[in-house]
Amino acid sequence: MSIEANEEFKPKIVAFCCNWCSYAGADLAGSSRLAYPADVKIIRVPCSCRVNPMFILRAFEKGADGVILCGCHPGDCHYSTGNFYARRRMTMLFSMLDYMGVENGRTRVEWVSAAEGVKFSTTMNEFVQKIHSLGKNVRLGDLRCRN
Amino acid sequence: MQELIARAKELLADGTVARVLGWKAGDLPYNPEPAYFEKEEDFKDFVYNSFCGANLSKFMIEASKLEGKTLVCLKPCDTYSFNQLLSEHRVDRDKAYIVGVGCKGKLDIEKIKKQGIKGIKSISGAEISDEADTLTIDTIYGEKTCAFSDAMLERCHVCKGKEHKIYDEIIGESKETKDAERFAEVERIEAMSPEEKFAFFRKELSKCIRCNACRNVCPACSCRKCVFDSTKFDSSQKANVDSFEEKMFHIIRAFHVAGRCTDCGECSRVCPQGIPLHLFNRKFIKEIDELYGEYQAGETVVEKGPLTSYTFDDVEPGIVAERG
Amino acid sequence: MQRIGVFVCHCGTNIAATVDVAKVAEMALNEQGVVHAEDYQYMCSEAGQAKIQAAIKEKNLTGIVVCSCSPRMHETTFREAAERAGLNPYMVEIANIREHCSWIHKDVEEATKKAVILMRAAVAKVNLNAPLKPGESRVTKRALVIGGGIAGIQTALDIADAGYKVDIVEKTPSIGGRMSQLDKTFPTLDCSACILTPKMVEVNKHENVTIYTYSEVEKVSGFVGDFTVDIRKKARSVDMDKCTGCGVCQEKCPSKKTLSEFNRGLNTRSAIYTPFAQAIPNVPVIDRDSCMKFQTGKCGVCSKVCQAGAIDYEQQDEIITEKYGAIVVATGFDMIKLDNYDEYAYSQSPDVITSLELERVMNAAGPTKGHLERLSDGKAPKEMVFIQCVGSRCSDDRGKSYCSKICCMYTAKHAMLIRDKYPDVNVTVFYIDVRTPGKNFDEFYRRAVEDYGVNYIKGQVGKVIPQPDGKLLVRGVDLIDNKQILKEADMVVLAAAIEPNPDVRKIATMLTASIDTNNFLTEAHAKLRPVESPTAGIFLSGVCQGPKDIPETVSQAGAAAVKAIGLLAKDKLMTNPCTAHSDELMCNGCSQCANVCPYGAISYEVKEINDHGVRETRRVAVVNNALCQGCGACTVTCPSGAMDLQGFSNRQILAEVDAICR
Amino acid sequence: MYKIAKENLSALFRKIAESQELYLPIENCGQVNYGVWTEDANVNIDILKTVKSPKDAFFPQSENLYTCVKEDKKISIKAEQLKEQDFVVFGMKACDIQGVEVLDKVFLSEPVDSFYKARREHGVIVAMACGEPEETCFCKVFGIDPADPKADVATWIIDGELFWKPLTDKGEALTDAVKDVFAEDSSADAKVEAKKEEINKITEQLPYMKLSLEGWNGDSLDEKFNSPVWEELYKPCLACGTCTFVCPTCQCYDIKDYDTGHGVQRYRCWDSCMYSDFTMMAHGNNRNSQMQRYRQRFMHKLVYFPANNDGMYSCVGCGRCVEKCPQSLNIVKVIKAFENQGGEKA
Repeated sequence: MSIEANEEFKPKIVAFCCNWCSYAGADLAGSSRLAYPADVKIIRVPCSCRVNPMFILRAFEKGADGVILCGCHPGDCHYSTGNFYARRRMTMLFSMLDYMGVENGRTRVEWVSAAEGVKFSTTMNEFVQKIHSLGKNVRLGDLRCRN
Repeated sequence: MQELIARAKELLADGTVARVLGWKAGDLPYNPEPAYFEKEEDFKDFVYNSFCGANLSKFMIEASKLEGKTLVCLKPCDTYSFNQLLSEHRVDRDKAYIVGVGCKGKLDIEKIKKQGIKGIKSISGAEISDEADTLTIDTIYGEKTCAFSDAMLERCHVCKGKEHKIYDEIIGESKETKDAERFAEVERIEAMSPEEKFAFFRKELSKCIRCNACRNVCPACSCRKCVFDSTKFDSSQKANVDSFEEKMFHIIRAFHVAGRCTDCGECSRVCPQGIPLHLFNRKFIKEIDELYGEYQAGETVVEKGPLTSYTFDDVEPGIVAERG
Repeated sequence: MQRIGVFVCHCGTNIAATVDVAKVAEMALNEQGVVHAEDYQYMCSEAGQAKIQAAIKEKNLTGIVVCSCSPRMHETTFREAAERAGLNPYMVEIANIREHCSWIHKDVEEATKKAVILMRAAVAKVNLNAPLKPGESRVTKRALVIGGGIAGIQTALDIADAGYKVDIVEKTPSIGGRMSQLDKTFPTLDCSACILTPKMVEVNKHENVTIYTYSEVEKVSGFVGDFTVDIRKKARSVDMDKCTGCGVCQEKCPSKKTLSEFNRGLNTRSAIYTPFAQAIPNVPVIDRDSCMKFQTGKCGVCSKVCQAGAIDYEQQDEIITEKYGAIVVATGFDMIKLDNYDEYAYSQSPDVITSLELERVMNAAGPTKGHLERLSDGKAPKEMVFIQCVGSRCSDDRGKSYCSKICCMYTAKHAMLIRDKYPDVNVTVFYIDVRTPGKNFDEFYRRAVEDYGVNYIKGQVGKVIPQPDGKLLVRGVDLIDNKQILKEADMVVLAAAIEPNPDVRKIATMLTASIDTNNFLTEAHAKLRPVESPTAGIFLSGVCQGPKDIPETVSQAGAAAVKAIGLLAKDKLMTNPCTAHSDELMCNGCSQCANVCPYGAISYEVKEINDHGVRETRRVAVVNNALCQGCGACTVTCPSGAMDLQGFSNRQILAEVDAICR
Repeated sequence: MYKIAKENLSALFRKIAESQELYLPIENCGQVNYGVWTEDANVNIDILKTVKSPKDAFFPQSENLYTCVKEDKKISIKAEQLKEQDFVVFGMKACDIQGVEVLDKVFLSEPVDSFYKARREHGVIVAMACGEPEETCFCKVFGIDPADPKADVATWIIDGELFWKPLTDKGEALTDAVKDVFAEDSSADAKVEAKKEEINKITEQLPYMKLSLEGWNGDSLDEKFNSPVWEELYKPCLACGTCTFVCPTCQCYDIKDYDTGHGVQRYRCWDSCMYSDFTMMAHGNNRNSQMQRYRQRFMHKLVYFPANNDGMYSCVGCGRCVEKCPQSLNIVKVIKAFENQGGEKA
């Protein structure tokens, strides 16, 4: 991990995790003691399809440097189809952010099952690293509230 | 136009319709307004010319609640919006008598004025019966001319075709006015570097005054109460001290109409600050076409749109980063 | 304005060693609405819960936040504690400062900072919580068991014995499953058929059990206590009521070229067939793909020879719709395909076979009538080599990462049986480890080595090379003697990995039950709830949950039955109150929410709405709370935000976002 | 009177901007609005009407009022600074200047709006006569002379030169500070008079300039309010805020709080009487149909405001709403609708 490289920058990262797979995957990462940076803060949602693009934009508005959405693997959604909708919605949202010139690496979707503690941890490590490489969210910072 | 008026009067007289939704001449040569006509004598002001750009389909939401049928004049592109509204149960087909009116392209007075033409007294060449390619404009500073196509609304340059997608009868000839690629502008932006893209949108959106005209005119934005007007998201319908709200408003608006927007172009037509708002919606249309298969909202009445359906093998959101 | 209490758990040192719990409690007092904060050793203990209850009463708390382990662990515990103190259980929020914080961070300062932020997010959320009341739903007193192997049979019997109706749906023409294909069973060497057949008969005769063979689950809707299932009963082309099971049709059938599924393709069967002699029901099916009557229209022999007139070429698939309170998945396993292991020459030589194929070879009803012989030339083998872990415990993506668990034991069984029956046959087993953790298992393995002289070599086989003379050259290593081994063998038996039945993915999707990367169904808790799926009302029996042998399968089948019985014994269930709700003042009636609802929980009504004095008759969405499972798909589809999710409302989630980004 | 060649105007702007902020029409993405001058700004002083009126200079679309800062459970209030530096608004037309006078009536009467007052005190208005008024203009109806704007400084553009005439002390002071860049012209007065004449001739030909306001005063309040004409007029209205936001006299604002996470920012922003939540209260809205909201806007401009302000209309005839309304509705159509109705009655 190259986190020591930039001690000044403590990114704010919001992770939306579905209750059934990814939140449990995060729990498994925890009980397996698979470390990932403390910059990641998890919000539990029932399903990835509960995540409204407004939540993600709101996180950026309030100063987040990265937002990641985790849900069950396609086909494994606890509610059958939730993540399919989430997948299309997020594809659309991310493409719009990219189109507007906001770095697309600041948003990510990853499917993490309840059994994938390792994947959860690696994903978070990777994502934090990515955000470090992108640095502070200057561009979206321009979109941010003044305080 | 006379045929249209005659037919409208006939349908009013025989009780088929209770009112007619069309356009009323304004007091300048270029400012007709949408209007209802209920009595024969009202028709003295009825007008249908190349300045009648407004898409009347959204008015049918309210008109559907009125007693009796409303005759509504829809241009070919407006019929897509009507179909979409039908799909969403926002209008009542039984309350509409749709007259598909001919269209040969609609004019944007701003584009005429941009050419330095001011003090306009009259404009000829804008009648629906006119065949001329040139508008002749009489101004207090003398007579000016302007090519019809140079004064056309942006949407007419990417015209979806002269076919009405839903109608009870058609009156008048239509002409396809397409002379540009629909996605050319979107592609131009896509080809920019992230810095250029950001600069482009920031500059354009910095003009936004949050008048909400784009939203209020949009047939897809048919919410009774917009999420930006409600307290549910702590979002504001008015200008905020920070600039993010404007961007959020436009991104979310585009997202909410994604898969439902027919690309009628009303948003760009009405923006008082000339923001090319269609570039947001058209980006989504392009993405939907490319990622989920060609889709034209409002082509027919459908139950599910691209964002309320899925396939198992849909691309992952990571595609956005991968294709760079 | 809420009055919130914050309770920070030490979890012994699990949390307290890395998080300054006192600091978290102290910081909590600065948060909006917080009037009480304390930390304690074990919040989930009786004493801890008593502290929470005391604070609720003394400080008139309207909401509480417990900073502790995952809500998946103790949310219910704390909700119930709160309820006993008179607080609505949905006024409780958990900040997960163990799994998501103390266990993954080492630096105390950093972990404490994060714990404080997680606490703030929970407080921000609970500030917007509203008391919720669960609804009630009825329980249909009938269970469905998917799969008619030993797991399904045992589960069905146990449920039926408890007095509830059970239906078994089996895809193949007979129940019995994999166990019916086995010859002998370890570690007692009983004949598999001898112990299975009585169970098959028992379940078939049981008055509470209905068996649908040659049938598949087509559609599942509903939820715990009230599932509605469509079962496709495939056309058997034989009338089950008329058929006497005489077997003449099978004898006379001219089309006998289809590979027998039951004998693993080692021999053929007729187009009209029962998979094996003891099949239940003992009614054949016509395999329409290989039947000449169906393929060419010419034949009809079976119909002519059938005395009972049971053949019915016109029979159609039938859809049976039934309601169930509980569903048990017992879909079992299959061997993996060996395409990725061509070095073992499975596709090249008929004398390289899998263990399950060996079971059929050894079985008196099998393709060789129980004689051990080479399938290429029918000669008796002299040298046999068994290769273990083919596709199991695999570190790359060629095979499976897991241990298939049963192979060590059945290979010992095979080796022992061969040495017993054919003492002149030399048996060599290549293994990575021999794993024998089971009652009488190690003794069994030691007998194979010590009493029967089976040659166990620790090491792997690199290649099996068919020789021109028909022999197989086995190239392996002996890790203990650290030498290369070249061995000529007459037969090679591969202990191929087992994997969940490929159909399980489709079934899991229908049931909305979660599945792991290996396609095993996920249990609700690896230790504490091993036979329940996280999806309420779905239970797991047998290998669909993970590799296991027969005794384990049977005990798990019983456990799943008990859980199902526990559910069926209830008359009513409390429903999750975290359901969607549409604000009719804002609803457009556009139907987009109904388009994405997986439960058909949203319908529309035309009704008069009074919006602050403006009356209008409009079409609005109405959510059926019994059907809604609270996924929230509708809330994002709704452009106006009229649709919101109780317990996870837009404002609550935004408050969490704000608190984290603050 | 001073003058400066048009091509040298950037020297004048640079000079003004040396010591203060300078607002003037700047083109951005094809639209001209007032903005702060910078060296690379794309200044367009030939524009007749900016999209938004220059009222932002005195009454910005949104501004902070104060900020509450929350630390633990302690709350402190940080007041927003009032405008303390001088600034110049260059190129305002006569109608927009009258617009500011309308705002003065609202914000400078008791209780005085201190934010607005500070800006008015520090702002110097450099007016510019309208070179080529357009068919949408009707300032004369409200007694405004587009050829002779009254502000701190008045300017005219004549044949490629800008003529500069200070009219007030503030104007003199600004002139003193920048006069290095000017030349003198003894025939200036004559040229300006000729220009005014020319402008007036154009104005004569404009269709809206002779609009009659007869009957639009406080006396006919009830009659106007209850007229069935509104029912017809409002129908195409989209309820957007375009007319109000481009209008130089609309002065309604909303006060809102923004949660910063560390407290609250209280700000105000322009509101529009066209919006459904305008004057929304707990019980609902006292104008709950668009007809009522539509009527309110014009009744306010043409009836209520003059009734309370010695006959001063709060429309200045700039014609922006005529140009910008998405559905081609506007105040002229309203005035004419009542004119016709009056005619019918007579």
